[in-house]
Parts: sequence; C-alpha cells; structure tokens
Amino acid sequence: MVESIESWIALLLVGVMLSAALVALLSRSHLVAVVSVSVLSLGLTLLFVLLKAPDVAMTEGVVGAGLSSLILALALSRLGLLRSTKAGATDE
Amino acid sequence: MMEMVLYAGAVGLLVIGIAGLVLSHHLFRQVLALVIAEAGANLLLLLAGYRFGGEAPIWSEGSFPSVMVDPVPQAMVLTAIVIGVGIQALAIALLIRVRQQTGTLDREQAVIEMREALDQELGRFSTAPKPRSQYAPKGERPLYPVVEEGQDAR
Amino acid sequence: MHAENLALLVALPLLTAFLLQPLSQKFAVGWLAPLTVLVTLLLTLQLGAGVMEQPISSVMGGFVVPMGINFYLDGLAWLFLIALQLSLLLLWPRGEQGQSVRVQVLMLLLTASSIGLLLSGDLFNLYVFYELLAVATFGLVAAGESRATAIISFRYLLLSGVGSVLALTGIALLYSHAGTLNLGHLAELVASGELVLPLSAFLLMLLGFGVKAELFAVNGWVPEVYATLSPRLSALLAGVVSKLALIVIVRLLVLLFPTPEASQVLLLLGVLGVLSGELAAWRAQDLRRMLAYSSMGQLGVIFIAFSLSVEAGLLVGIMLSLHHLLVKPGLFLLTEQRFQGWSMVLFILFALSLVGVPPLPGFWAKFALLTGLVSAGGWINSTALVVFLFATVVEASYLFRVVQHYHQERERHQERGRAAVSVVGQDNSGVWISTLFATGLLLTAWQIQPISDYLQQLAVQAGDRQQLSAIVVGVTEGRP
Amino acid sequence: MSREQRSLEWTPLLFSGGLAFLLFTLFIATMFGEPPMRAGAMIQQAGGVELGAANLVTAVVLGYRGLDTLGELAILFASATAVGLVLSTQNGESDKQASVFPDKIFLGEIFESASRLLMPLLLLLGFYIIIHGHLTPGGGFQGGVILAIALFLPALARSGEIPLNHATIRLVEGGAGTLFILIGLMALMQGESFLQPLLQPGEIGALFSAGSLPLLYLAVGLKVGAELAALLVHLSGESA
Repeated sequence: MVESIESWIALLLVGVMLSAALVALLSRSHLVAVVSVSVLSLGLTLLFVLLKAPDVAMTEGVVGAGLSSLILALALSRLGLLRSTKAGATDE
Repeated sequence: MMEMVLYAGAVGLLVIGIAGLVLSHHLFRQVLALVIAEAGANLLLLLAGYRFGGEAPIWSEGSFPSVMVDPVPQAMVLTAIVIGVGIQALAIALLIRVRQQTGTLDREQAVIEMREALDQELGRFSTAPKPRSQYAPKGERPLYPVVEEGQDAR
Repeated sequence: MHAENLALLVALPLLTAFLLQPLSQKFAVGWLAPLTVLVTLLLTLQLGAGVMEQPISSVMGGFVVPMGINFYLDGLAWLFLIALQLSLLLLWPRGEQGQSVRVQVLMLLLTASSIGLLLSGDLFNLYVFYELLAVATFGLVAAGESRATAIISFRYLLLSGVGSVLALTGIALLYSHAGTLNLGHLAELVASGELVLPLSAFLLMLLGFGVKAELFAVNGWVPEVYATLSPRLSALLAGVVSKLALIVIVRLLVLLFPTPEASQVLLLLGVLGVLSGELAAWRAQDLRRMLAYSSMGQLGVIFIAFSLSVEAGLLVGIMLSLHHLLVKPGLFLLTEQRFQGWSMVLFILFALSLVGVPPLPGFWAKFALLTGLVSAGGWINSTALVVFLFATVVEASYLFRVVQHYHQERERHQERGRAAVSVVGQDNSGVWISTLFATGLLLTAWQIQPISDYLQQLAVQAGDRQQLSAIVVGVTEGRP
Repeated sequence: MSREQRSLEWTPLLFSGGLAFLLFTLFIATMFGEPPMRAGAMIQQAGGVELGAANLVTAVVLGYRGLDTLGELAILFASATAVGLVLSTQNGESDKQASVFPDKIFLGEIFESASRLLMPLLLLLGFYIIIHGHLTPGGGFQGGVILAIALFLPALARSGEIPLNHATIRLVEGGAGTLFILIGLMALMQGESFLQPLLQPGEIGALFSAGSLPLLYLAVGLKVGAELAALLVHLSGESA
C-alpha cells in the first residue's frame, strides 16, 4: 500500500509542478511567473525526497527555491519588471 | 503507475520548457523557460538511478541499507543543478546588459536592434544584392535609437 | 612519462585561472596565462611520445574504471591537443582585451575545458567540460566591442542551453539503459552485444554537443558570434574549438553507435548544413559573416565525411578537419584589417585550398571524400556527392567575388592617385599569424604523403574499439 | 505593438507535443525501478570501505567523480567572472540606473534587524552543513549556497555595504579553488593519481573520517559561497 500512497503523492506533486510551469510561462505578471518557478522548485524538492535522494533534495531546495528565486527577484528589480506586465513590457 | 507519473512529469517539464523557450516573446520568460527545462532534465537523470524499495545511500545505524538507490545519478544531478544556476545568473546579467544596450526586452525588437548594429558595424563589402530581411524596419528611422536608462520603466 | 600526469593538462590551467585574480592585485600577470599554456604544451609533447604505439589512460583518483573518470590519450587526441595549444598561443587575445584579467581568466578556463573535452573518457564529465567551454565562450562574446554583444551572447546562451538540456536528457536515457557512462566500458559492452543503445540517445547527444560543432539545426549562433568576436577569437572558435565538439561526436559515433542509422542521421544533417551554410555565405553582405556561414558549410562537409564507414570516414574526416583548422583561422585573421598586397595573396592562397585546387592540401582532402562517397555508393551517398560538388562551386564563386571586390576597390583608389589603404600604426600581427597558418598549409602540401600515412595510422587507432576498451577497462581476455 | 495580435503558433506546439510523446515512450521503455547499475553497484560495494564516507553521494561527488566537481567549480567561477565582465564594463551607467530605478526592492527596518540576527545563524548553519557533508545529506554546495545567502542578506536589507569587500571575496574565490586542486595535486606528487583521496578513511560515521573528503568539501563550500556572493553582489548592482 505504501507504494500506492507514494504514487498518489507523486501524482499530486507532478500536477503542481506542471501547472506551475505553465503559469510561469503564460501569466501576465512577471512576479507571478517568478513565484511559480519557485513553487516548481519546491515541488521538485519534495519529489526528490520521495525518490530517496536527500542530498539532491537539499540542493534543489537551497539552490532552486532559495538562490535561484533570489536571483530572479533581483532580476525583476534590475530589469524593471515588477510593475509592467508581460504585454506592456515594451510599450513605450 | 509511479513511473508513468514521474516520467510524464519530467518529460512534461522538459517539453514545456523547450516550447516556452521557442514561443516566448519576452527574453525574461525565455530564461524562466530554460530553468524549467533544466528542472525536467535533472528529474529525468535522477529517475535513471531510482530503485524500487531502495533507501538513500547513507550509512545508518551501523551499516549501509541492503538495497540502495544508485548514488551516481544523484551526484550528477547535484552537479547539474549547480551548473544550471551558474548559467541562469549569467543569463540574467546578460539581460541587464541587453536592456542597457538596446533598451528593450522584447525578443523581436532586440533581434532587430542586433541586426542593425551588426549591419552597421560590418558593412565593408557589398557586391551582392541587398536583401530585405523580414526583420528590416519599414520606413525612415534612425539607425540606432538612443535609449535613456530606465526609459521603459516609466 | 608518468601517465597520471595527464591530469595536469587540465589542472594547471584551472589552477592558474583560480590564482590569476588574487595575484593580479599585486603583480602584473599578463604573461602568466600564456605561459601556462606553453607549459601544458610541453607536457603534452612529452606525454605523447609513445602514444602512436600505445595510447595511455589514467583514472582520476586511482579508482577502477567504471567507477572513476578516466582520461584517455590516443594519437587523435594528441594531434588535436597540439593543434589546440599552438593555436591558443598564436591567437591569445592581445591589446586592450588582453589587458583585462577577466578575459585572461576566461581564456584559461576555455583552455582547460577544451583540453578536457579531448581527453575525458566519461560522458558526464564531457558534458561538464562542454558546459565550461560554453560559459567561458559566453563571457568572451559578451566582452566584445560591438553594441550588440549582450543580445548575441544571450541568444547563444539560450541555444546552447537547449543543447545542454537535450544532451543531459540523452545522457539520462543512456544511463538508464547502460548503468555506466565510461566510454571505454560502454564500447566494450556494445561491442560484445551485451548492450544495445537506443538511437534516440545518440540523436539527443548529437544535437546537444552539435551546438559547438556548428551542426545543422543548432548552428544559428554562428554568424552572429563570429561577427562580434575579435578576429583572433573567431579564428580560435571556428578553427579549433568547433573541432573538439566534433571529435566528441565522432567518438560517440565510433564507440557507442556503430550503426548505419546513426551514420545516416549524421549524413543528413551534414548535407543540410552544407546547403544552408554555403547558400547563406553566398548571400552574405560582409566578409566576417560570409566566413562564418561558409564555416557552417565546411563543418557540414566534415560531418558527411565522418558518416562514411569507420575505416574510410575517420581518415577523410580528420583530413578535412585539419585542413579547415589551418585555413579558417588564417582567413578570419585577415579580416582584422583591409586587404592589400600580402594579405590579398594569403587570402587567395587560402581560398584556392578551400575550393580544392590541386597541389594544395584542400584538394587531397576533398578528393578523398569524393572517392569515399563514390565507393560507398547508394542513392544517399550520391545525393551527398552532388550536394558536395555543388557546394564547391558555390564556395569558389563567393570567395572569388571577394577577391574581385577588393581588387576593384584597390584600383579605384589607385586611379584617384592615392595609396591603396594605409593606416599608420596599424597592427599587422594578424597578417603575420595568418602567414604562419599559410606556411603550415604549404608545408602540408609539400609533405602530403608522409602526413597522410600518419593520419591513416591515427584513424586506424581511433577506430579500434577493442584496443580502447582493453586499455581503459583493462579487460582483454575472452575476446578475440 | 500589442502582443495580443500575435496568433498562437501551432507548428511549435505540435512539434513539442510530438517530442513529449516520443521522449515519454522512450523513457517508459527503460527499466525504471530496476536500473542496471553497472558502475553504481561497484561503488556501493567499495565506496564505504575505500573512502570511509557514510554518505555515498559525497563519496561519488568528491571521490569517484571529483573531476566533475572541479569542473563545476570552474563553471561557477567562469560564470561569476563573465557576470563581472558583463556588468562592470559600464559601471557608471549601472550606478546611475540603480539610483534612478523606481522598482528597487525596499525592505523595511524589521527585515533589516531580522537579517542582522539571521546572518550569524545562517553562517553557522552553512559551516555545519559543509563539515557534516560526508556523514549526512548536504555538503559543500548546499552549505556554500547558505553562506552566500547569509553574506548577501545584510546587503539586501540595508541596500548597502556587504560585510566582505570585493578583494576578500576574490581571495576566498581563488584560495578555495586552489586548495581543491592542491589537495588533488598532492596525491599526484606522491606518485599516485590526481584527486586521489589522502589520509586514512577512518571509521565510517565519525566526524573525523573519510580522509581528505571533508577538506575538499570545505574548499567546495568556500568556493561556492564566494562565487555566489560575488554573483549576487554584481546582480544586485551594488558597487562593492
């Protein structure tokens, strides 16, 4: 039965990750996009734990959800994308 | 069922990432797409070493577990994740510079700027008929618009 | 010489790279980086003494092979190591760019990764070195003088990023079939029929590693990047670095995927590369982009050559690669300044060899490909043959259009009673280095027979899978 | 120019659908859950004894595949160098931009004092993770990232000085990388091979075990921390 519980958790995580990926690419706000990439990283972290890879999970958690999000947030501020939406980015 | 779900997730991330990279019109979204594709590839690599009923390859309570997952892909994914973040940071830095140089983060716009700059800098030799590129601007406009810093943020 | 010293070839440039920035705050260290390359060159010469008879393998950390990563030096790797390091020394950035410590650091990392690509015998390790090479190149592109450097470097990064994702996927697929990534070990398993690798893994890795080898479909970066890099760096990338990725692909093909299907894929992509590259070069508006496009075409020809059978293909491919390695840097260096007198002579010489006019080496390489394709037969090879001949005609047409153009320009200047073009204090070092490449070309033409014998030996060795697995894995018994 | 007018591009979408299907079937055909593990099984048998590392992933990362790790450090280094090159060419420009910018992340005083409290804790945590890398999950990379974030936090909060100046970062960057290579070269000098583990494996599970692996991980951690701190500083546009 453990097997199937794991499968269900995996299914849930995969669903969250795929939708986060879609949101990251389709949403109009850049901020939402960055947040969804972080959510994706978190999902991946949990999945790595499920797959018995604690080292990788830790790295993904620290690097993917932490550092990478920090870099992207800095990018948002440096690129002036916090306010403008995707559509309005180049309308001057 | 588990492998179906996992492979669907990994391949899904990979393909969403690559498709997003091709389809995005915004350079920042392209970076995000690359990050997503990398996540998918990392997951695929990790799945290559998973064993049913395996434990993490770590010494616990005086011995290694009798069935362990393969440590090699884990080490490789570790490496790949860190490589990925390095490349991501470089991509962001380049984007900051792109915005300084061309004043835009729109993909097509940036390509137009690039071609203009190149044509202007390299125009040394022109015997062949000049083709009109599909990206060529229509009508009169200055060759290289001077963009003030922070213009598009206002 | 101690085989374990192979590791030094990668470790020393890395060490210098790490030390360069802290040191540069105290001393002027402009000479340190080229010196390191000189040292590794000498080391290579020493290590390669007996390599034609017996290739050497050294495992990092002293582990047994499928567990650890090994370096493998055979004749092919040795020859390209020498070519790489000589070119690096000749083409090391000077002037304003060379002053920057960061550029020096990136060049050292480029050196280390290129050497690693030639030596490494482990797939994932190859991937790591390939990424290092890519990142160093992005930095060097971004350091260029053009106003468009950032966007060009960014686009290159994205394309290369897709490539590396695909390569990683290929590696994952391969690992889940094989459970090992050591090339020698894999070659042994494949040769004994114990393991059949899916062709798609080859395709994925081909597209991944093909980015740097200017393979068709992933070569969109070529014209932009070579147009913005300084002529020296364009010469380096087009001449040598593209060949390193090519050698990785060839090793994959020969060792892991010795199937006709894999060769046909390579042939197809090669043909498409030739067509698209040469036609784009014909339409190009400026010399640098023309050379870049034509480089894509010539790499396509080399891919066609490697797609022939292992025995014939390796030799022809190596010949064509070496020829391109001499000619393309020479041509790119000439774009540093306007053509006049001597540089015109050099350009014509390179162009003649590129087109394949008899006494020059280009002719022999192309002739070998021609006979190879004819004897291979079949409609696919015949198509490739037609494309190849057509490409040669196109090549000749655009190269001599350049000559004609500059000749006319010169006459126009002379009619107006001016000296052709003479900028005072112009840096002529590019022409001198180009002259060196031309000398190499002429020497090759002169000694064509011994050189092709040597290459023949080299190709046989590089195609010998049994020897490789015997040396790398250390298992010889039980196999004929 | 409005983006809405761009129609959906069907060809790439169809192509990606095909690619997804292809890759999915390819991977489904592999032996999921029962991998061949040709190299992995050998490492599982030998790893503990040969290297004395309780965490086999660490044994692979620093021992069997140590060269990959060195390459990875070099990539981070290359990336940091390239970022420096890209963003420093126009120093004046970027400074002006930073001040003009309306969107600068602004975090209040609470965050500032919190970061002051958090920093030493994070530093401690980072080093703890690094030196236990051969025993428990975690190690140089994870610890190094935490170090970088710890060092960067005050900068983020105060939008100002960073406890380490650029010269120090560079020194650590260079020094840690050099340490890694020198440890590798020491074995070579003794007539063994590059990156061969030194010292005795010791008793599995003890803090002082696994020979030179903890030292290597320390080098990795410092290097990763320094590179990432440099990256973050450059990206945030602070002229440190």
